[in-house]
Amino acid sequence: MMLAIQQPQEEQVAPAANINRSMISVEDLSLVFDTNDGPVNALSNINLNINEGDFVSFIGPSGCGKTTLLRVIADLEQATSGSIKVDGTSPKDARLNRLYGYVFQAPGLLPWRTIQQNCALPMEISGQSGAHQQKQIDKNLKMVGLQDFHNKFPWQLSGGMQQRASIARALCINPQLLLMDEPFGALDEITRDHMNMELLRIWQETQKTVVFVTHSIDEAVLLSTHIVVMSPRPGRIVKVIESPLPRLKTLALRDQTAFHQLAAEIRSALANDHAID
Amino acid sequence: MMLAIQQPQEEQVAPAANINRSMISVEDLSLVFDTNDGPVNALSNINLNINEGDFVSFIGPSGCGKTTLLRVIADLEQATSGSIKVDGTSPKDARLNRLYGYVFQAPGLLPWRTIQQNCALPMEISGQSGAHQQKQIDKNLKMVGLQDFHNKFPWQLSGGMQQRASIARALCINPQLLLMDEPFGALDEITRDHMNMELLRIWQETQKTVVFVTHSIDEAVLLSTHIVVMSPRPGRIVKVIESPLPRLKTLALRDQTAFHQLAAEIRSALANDHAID
Amino acid sequence: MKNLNIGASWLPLASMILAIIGIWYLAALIMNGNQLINQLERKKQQWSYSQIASQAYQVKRPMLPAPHQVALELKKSVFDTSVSSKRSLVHHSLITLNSTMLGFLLGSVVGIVIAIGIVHNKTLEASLMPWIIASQTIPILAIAPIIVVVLGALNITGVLPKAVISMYLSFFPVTIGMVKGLRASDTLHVELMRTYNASALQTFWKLRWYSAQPYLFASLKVAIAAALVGAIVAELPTGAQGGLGSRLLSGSYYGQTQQIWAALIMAALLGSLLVWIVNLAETALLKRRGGLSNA
Amino acid sequence: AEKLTLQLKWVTQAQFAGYYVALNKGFYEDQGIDLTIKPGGPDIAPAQVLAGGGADVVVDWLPSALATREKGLPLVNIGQIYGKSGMMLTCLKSSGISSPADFKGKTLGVWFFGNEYPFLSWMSKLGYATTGGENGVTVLKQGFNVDPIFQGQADCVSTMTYNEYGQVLDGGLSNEELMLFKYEEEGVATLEDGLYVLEDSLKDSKKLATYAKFLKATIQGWEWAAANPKEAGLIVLDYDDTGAQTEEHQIRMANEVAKLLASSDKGIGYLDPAAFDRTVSVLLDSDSTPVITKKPEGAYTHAVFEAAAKL
Amino acid sequence: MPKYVLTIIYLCLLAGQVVVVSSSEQGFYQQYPGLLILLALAAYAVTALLSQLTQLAETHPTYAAVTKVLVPSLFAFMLLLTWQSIVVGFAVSAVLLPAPSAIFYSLSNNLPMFWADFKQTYLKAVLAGYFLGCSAGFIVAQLAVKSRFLRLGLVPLGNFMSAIPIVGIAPIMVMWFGFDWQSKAAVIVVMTFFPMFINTLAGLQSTDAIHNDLMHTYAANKSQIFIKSQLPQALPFIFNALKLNSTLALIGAIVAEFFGTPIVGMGFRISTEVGRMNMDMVWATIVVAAIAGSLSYGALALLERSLLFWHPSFRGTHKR
Ligand SMILES: Nc1ncnc2c1ncn2[C@@H]1O[C@H](COP(=O)(O)OP(=O)(O)OP(=O)(O)O)[C@@H](O)[C@H]1O
Ligand SMILES: Nc1ncnc2c1ncn2[C@@H]1O[C@H](COP(=O)(O)OP(=O)(O)OP(=O)(O)O)[C@@H](O)[C@H]1O
Ligand SMILES: Cc1ncc(C[n+]2csc(CCO)c2C)c(N)n1
Ligand SMILES: [Mg+2]
Ligand SMILES: [Mg+2]
Repeated sequence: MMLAIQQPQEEQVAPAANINRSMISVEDLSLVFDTNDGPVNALSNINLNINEGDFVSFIGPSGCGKTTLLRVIADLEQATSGSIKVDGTSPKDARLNRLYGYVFQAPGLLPWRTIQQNCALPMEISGQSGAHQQKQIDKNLKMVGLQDFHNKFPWQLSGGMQQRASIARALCINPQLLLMDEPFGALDEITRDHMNMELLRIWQETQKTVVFVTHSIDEAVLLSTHIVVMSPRPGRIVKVIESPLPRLKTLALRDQTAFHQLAAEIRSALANDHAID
Repeated sequence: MMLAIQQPQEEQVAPAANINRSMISVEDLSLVFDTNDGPVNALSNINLNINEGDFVSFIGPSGCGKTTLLRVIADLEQATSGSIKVDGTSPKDARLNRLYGYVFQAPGLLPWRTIQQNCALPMEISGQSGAHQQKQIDKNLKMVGLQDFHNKFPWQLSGGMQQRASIARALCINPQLLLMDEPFGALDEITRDHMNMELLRIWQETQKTVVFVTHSIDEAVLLSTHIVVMSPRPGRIVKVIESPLPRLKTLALRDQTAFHQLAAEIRSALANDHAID
Repeated sequence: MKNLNIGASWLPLASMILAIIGIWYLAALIMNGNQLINQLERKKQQWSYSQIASQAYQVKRPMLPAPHQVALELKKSVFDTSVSSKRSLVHHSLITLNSTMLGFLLGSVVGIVIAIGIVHNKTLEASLMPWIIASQTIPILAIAPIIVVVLGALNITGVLPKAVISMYLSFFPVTIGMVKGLRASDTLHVELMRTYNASALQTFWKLRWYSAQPYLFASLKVAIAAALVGAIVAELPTGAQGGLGSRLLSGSYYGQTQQIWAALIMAALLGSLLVWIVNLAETALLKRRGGLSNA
Repeated sequence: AEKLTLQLKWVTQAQFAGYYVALNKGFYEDQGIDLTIKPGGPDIAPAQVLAGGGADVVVDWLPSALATREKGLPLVNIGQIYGKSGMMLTCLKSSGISSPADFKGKTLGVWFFGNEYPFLSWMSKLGYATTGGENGVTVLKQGFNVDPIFQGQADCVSTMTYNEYGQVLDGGLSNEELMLFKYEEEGVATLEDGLYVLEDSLKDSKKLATYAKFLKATIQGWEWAAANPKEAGLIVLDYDDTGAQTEEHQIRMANEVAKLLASSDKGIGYLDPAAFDRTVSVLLDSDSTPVITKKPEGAYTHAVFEAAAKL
Repeated sequence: MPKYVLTIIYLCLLAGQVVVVSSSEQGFYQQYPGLLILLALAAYAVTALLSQLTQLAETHPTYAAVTKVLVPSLFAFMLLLTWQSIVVGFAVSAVLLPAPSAIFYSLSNNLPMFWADFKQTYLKAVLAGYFLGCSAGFIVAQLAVKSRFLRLGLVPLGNFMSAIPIVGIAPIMVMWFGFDWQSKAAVIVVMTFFPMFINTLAGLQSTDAIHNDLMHTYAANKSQIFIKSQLPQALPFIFNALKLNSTLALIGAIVAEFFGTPIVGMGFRISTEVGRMNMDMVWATIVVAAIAGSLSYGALALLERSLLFWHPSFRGTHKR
C-alpha cells in the first residue's frame, strides 16, 4: 500500500496487511536479445509471483539474467513472449504511476549535479515541494552516511560512496516497490551490514515490496522472504526458496542454524548449475 | 627477491627467505585532495611497514582511503607530506623498474584488443619475446578460467570475466609486488573461492609481496599474513593485525576457530571506528 | 547516425526532398514573378497573374532558377558534353578534386603532426595553440590571392597554390580533433600504461593512437569538406583557370544563375562523395579493431 | 626563343583578343618569343603579380598603374593598346536620371579593386560626396555582374561598352529605358588597357629588345583582331578554360573593343602624351579622394614602341 | 652554467636582434648577409626561453597564469620580429608583403575607419547571422530528436548541405537580400545552421544509457528529460558548434562582401585595398578580424569552462 508522503506518521510500524495481494506476477515470460552473431536467450519460460510486502532476492551466476528480469519488471526491457503484471497493471502503467524506485548496478549519478542535487532529481520530476525535498534528502543522506558529502560532486566520491548516494536517491521518493540491482556490491562488510539493517527497517516499517539482486548468499538469506535461484544459458529459474526465518530479522540471526541451513540449501542449488572452468 | 622470468624452475616452492627485508615503508604520510568545498583528508599520518613476502590486506569502510593509499604506493598519486619507500627506492623508481603489477578496481581492458592481446600488452611494453608472451598468456588465462575466451573482445565478456582477464594480465609479467584493488569484487561466491585459492598458490610458489584491498573480512582472513584496518575522515590506520594462521592455507581453514577469532578481531576493530550515521 | 537503415530511411528523406522541391518551385515563381512584374511595369506594359505564372519559369536571368532548369543545365553539362571538353562539369569537378585531394592529404598530415607535437610538448602547446585558433579567424578569401601571387612568384603555379589553401582550411579540424582524441584515452588506461612504465612512444602506439581514431575520422570528414571549400575558394581569384570555383564565378559574372546552381549541386555531390569515402575507410578500420566505435 | 609571361587584368575574353590572336597565329613565335598568357581574375592585381616576379609584362589601366607607382612600385607603360575609354555608367531612366545633376541621392554601382579611380575623380569634379547622404551619392561595391540594376538595388551600374552593357541589354532592358554616361563624353576618360613593365628591367637593353619584339607581335595581333572580329572572338573562345563563354558574346566583344583601339596616326600601341596628360589631370583634380598627389615622372616610355617600329 | 646566465644570454640575443632590425637601413641583409646568423640565434634563444618558461610553469604553478599569456606572446613576438627582419632586410616590396610595423602604423592611423568596418561586418552581419543560425540549428535539432521522421529526412540532407561551399551561395544571397549586411547575415545563417544542427543532435543523442533508463524509471516527461539530462550532456557538443561557428561566421561575412557591399566593411576593405596596392591596410583588417575572432572564441571557451566544470576534460588535477 502506497503511503502518502505528506503523512509521516503512517510510516510507523504497521501490520503486515494485504500479504496475499500479488504485486508482480510473471507467466511464461521469455526474452531473446538479437545480436550480431545470433539470438541470446536471456530469459526463458519464467514463472514467478511476488506478493505485496515480499522481499525477494534473485541470486545466480553472472550472466544468468537477473538484471534482465529486473529490467522487464521496470518496463526498461520488453519481453519477447509471455505476460507480466505489476501491481495489477502493465509494467508501463506501473512506471507511469511512479510505483517503483530503481537502484541500478552502476551508480549513474549526473556528474553536473552535487550529491544533494542528484537526490533531488526524482522529486523535482514528480513535482514535490522544495521543503519536502530537503527533508527527504537530509533523512536519506544521513541514513547512508553521506550527510557530510551533500555538496560534493559524484566524481569526488569513492565508488562505494557513489553507490550509497544512488540508494539514497531511490529512497527519497519513498516508492511502494523497490527494485535493487546489486546495490551493496561495492560496500565493505560493516557498511553493508548497516545498509542491510536499514533496508530491512525501511521495508518493515513501510511494507514496501522489494526485489533485490545479489551475489551474496548470506545477504540473500539475511534479507529475503523468498530467494529465487537462477541459472544461465538460457536464463531460467532453478528454484524458489521460501525463507523459514522470521520477517523481523537482526544480524544475530547469522549465528543460528536455520540461517546456515538456508544458506547451504541455496549454495547447493547454485552449485548444481555452476561450471566455472 | 625478484625471480628471473626465464628461469621457471625457481618458481617452485622456496623457503620464506628475506622475510625481514622491508618492501614498502610509509612514514607519517598524508594526502589532501582539494575540492570545490574545501580540502578532503584522504590519508592522514599513515605509518606502515610491509616486508618482502608479506600478503597484506587493506580493509575498511568505503571512502577510508584504501584505493588512495594503493595509488600512492604505485606512484599514481603524490603524497602531500610524509615519506614512502618502495623496495628501498622512491615509488617512482620502483615504477620505472617495473617492480609491481597493479589490478585496478575496474577491469580497464583496451576495447580494441582481444583478451589475449590485452594480456600481451605489458609484456610487449617491457619487450619480452613472443614465445615467452604466449606461454605466460596461456598459463594465466587457464588459471582464471578464460582459456576458451582468449580471442574474444572485452565487451563480449560479462563483468566478472573481464575482471578475471585483468588479473591474468597483471600476473603475466610475474611482478615481484602485486597491488590489487578489490580484484574479486564482481565475482560470485564459487568463482571467488576458486580465485582466492589460485592467488594463494601463486603467492606461496613465487614469494611475491601482495598488497590487497578488500571489503570482505573472510577474504582478508583467508589470504593475508597481515590485515591493515583503516578508518575514514581522515583516512588513517586503526590497527595492523598479524595473522596467527599458517602461510599455507586451504578453504577448510574457514571452519576453524582461529579463523573465526581473527575475523571477529577484525570486525570489532572495524566496528570501533565505524560511525556511519 | 552513420549506419542508418536504408529500408526505413528512404521515405522521410524522399518526402523531405519532395517538400524542398515544392518550396523551391513556389519560391522561384514568387521571386522570378516579382522580377517580371517589375520589368513589365517599368516598360508600362499590361500584365496578368496567369501570364506571369506561365513565364516565371522561363526568365532569362532568373533570381532562382526552377529545379528543372537546374536539372537541364546539369544534364547538359554533365551528360551531353564529353568529359574532356571545357564545357563539361565533370571536367571541372576533376580539376577541383585534384587540388582538394592534394590539399586534404597535406592538411591531414600537417594536422596530425601538429597534434602529436602539441600533445607531447607543453611548450609547443602553450605557444602554438592560441595562434592555430587565431589562424582560422583569418578570412581565407583574403589571403587566397596573396598566396596565389606569392607562390606564383616562386614559380609554383597550377594545382599547388590551390592545394595550399585547401590545406590551410583542412589542417585545423584535424589538429583540434586529434588533440582531443589523443587526450581522450581513458584515465584508467593511461594509469595502466604508467604502471607499466611505458615510454611516450609505446603509450602513443598502443593507447593514444587508438583512442584518437574515432576523433580522427570525425575530423577527417570535416576536413575533406573544408578542403573542397578551400579548392573552390582558391579558384575564385584565379577566375579563368577551370574548376568548379571558376564555374561559380563565371556563372555569377554572366548572370547565369542556372550555371551557379549546377556548379553548387555538383560541389555538394562531390563533397558528399568524399565524405562517404572517408566513412567507408572508417568502417573498414573500426571493423578491424573489433567493430566498437567509441573506445 | 625567349620566355615571356603576360598577366592579363581579367579573365580570358575578347577584351584581350589581340594577345590571343598573336599567340594563336604564331606572331610571337615569329618574333622569337615564347609567350605565356596568365588570365587574371577578380582578385588578381596585375601589379602585384609583376612585383612578385610572376609576370614580365602586365595589362593594366593607367590610373591604377599611376597609383601603384606612387606606392613605390615603379610601373612603366611601354605601349598603350586602347586609346579610348570603354567605361560608362548605365542608368535606369525610370529612376529619374537624365543628367549627372540627377545623381544626387541616388545609388550607383561601382567597380573597385583599382577600377574606381576614374569614378572618384568624376564625382569629385561633380562635387558629390561618395558617402551617401542628402548631397552625395550612395556607392555600392558592384560585384561581378550587373544584377543590381535588374534587382532594383542600384539606379545606375558601371558597364564596359564591350561587355556588361551587352549583358544589360540581354537581361531584358532596352536601350530606350537606359541613360548612358560615357566617361569619354563626360570629360573624365582615363587610359585603359595598356602594357606595363618594371622600370628597372628597361635599363637592360636586351630586355628592352625583347619587349619590342613582344610589342610588335602584339600590335600585329590586335590589327588582325580588329580586322577579323568574328574569328578573333572564336580564337579567344578556344583559350577559355572555364568553358562558360559564348560565341555570340565574344564576337560582340571583339567588335566593340575594335572601336576603342588607339587610333592616333602612329597606330595601335603608341601612348599619346596628350591622352596621358589628360588622364593625369583627371586624377589630380580629384581632391576629396586623391588618387595621385603629384605629376608622375617617367611613367611611360616610347622607347619600346620605337624599337618595335624598327623591327 | 647556472640557468639564469643562459636566460640572460638568450634575452641579450633577442634584444640584439631587435636593435639591429630597428636601427638598420632597408635591405641590410643584402648588404651584410652575415647578420642572418643573429636572426637564427635569436630564434633559437626564443625557443629555449619558451621551454624554460613552460618548465617554470610546471614547477611553480603560481606562475602558470602568467606564462600562459607570456609563452604565446613571446612566440608571436619572435614570429613578427622574423617577419619584420626579412621584409626590411631584404627590402621586400610593400606591394607584396608589408612590414609588421607598417601594418601597425596604418592600423593606428585609421582607427575610425576600421571601427566603421568592424561595426558593419561584425556588429551587424556576424552577430545577427550567428545568433539566428545557431538558434535555428538548435531548435530544429530539438524537433529532430523528437521526430524520427524529421531526423531521417534532415540528417542526410544536412550532411549534403554542409558539403556545399558557402562561397557559392554568397552571390545568390547578395542577389536575394541586397547589398547591405542582411545578405551577409543570410550567408552566415546558412553556414552556421548545419554545424549547430548536427552537433546538437549528436549531443542530445549521446546521453548515457543509464541516465536514459533512470529518467525512464522516473516517468519523466520529455521536457524534463531534456532539461535535466539531455541538455547538460549535449553541452560539450553544442559548445563545439558554437566555437566552430564563431570562426565560420566571420569568414562567411567577409567572403560574402566580395560579391557586393556598400563601401564599408571588412571584406570590402580587404578587396578594395588589395586593388589599390595598400597591403598594409589589408593586413591591418586581417589583424582586426583575427582579434575579433580570437576574442569571440576565447569568450566562448571561458563560458564553456565554467558551464562544463563537471566534464572529465575540465575537472581539476585529481582525476580518476
Ligand atoms: N543489450 C543486450 N544485448 C545482448 N545481450 C544482452 C544484452 N543485455 C544482456 N545480454 C545478455 O543477456 C544475458 C543476461 O544478462 P544480465 O545482465 O541479465 O545478467 P546478470 O544476471 O545481471 O549478470 P551479472 O551478475 O553479471 O550482472 C547475458 O548472457 C548477456 O550477455
Ligand atoms: N579525485 C578526488 N577528488 C576529491 N576527493 C577524492 C578524490 N578521490 C578520492 N577522494 C576522496 O578521498 C577519500 C578516499 O577515497 P578512496 O577512493 O581512497 O576510498 P576507498 O577506501 O578506496 O573507498 P571504496 O571502498 O569505496 O573504494 C574519499 O573521501 C573520497 O571522497
Ligand atoms: C571585382 C571586379 N573588379 C572589376 C570589375 C570590372 N572590370 C574591370 S575591367 C573589366 C574587364 C572588362 O570586362 C571588368 C569586368 C569586376 N567586374 N569585378
Ligand atoms: Mg546484472
Ligand atoms: Mg576504492
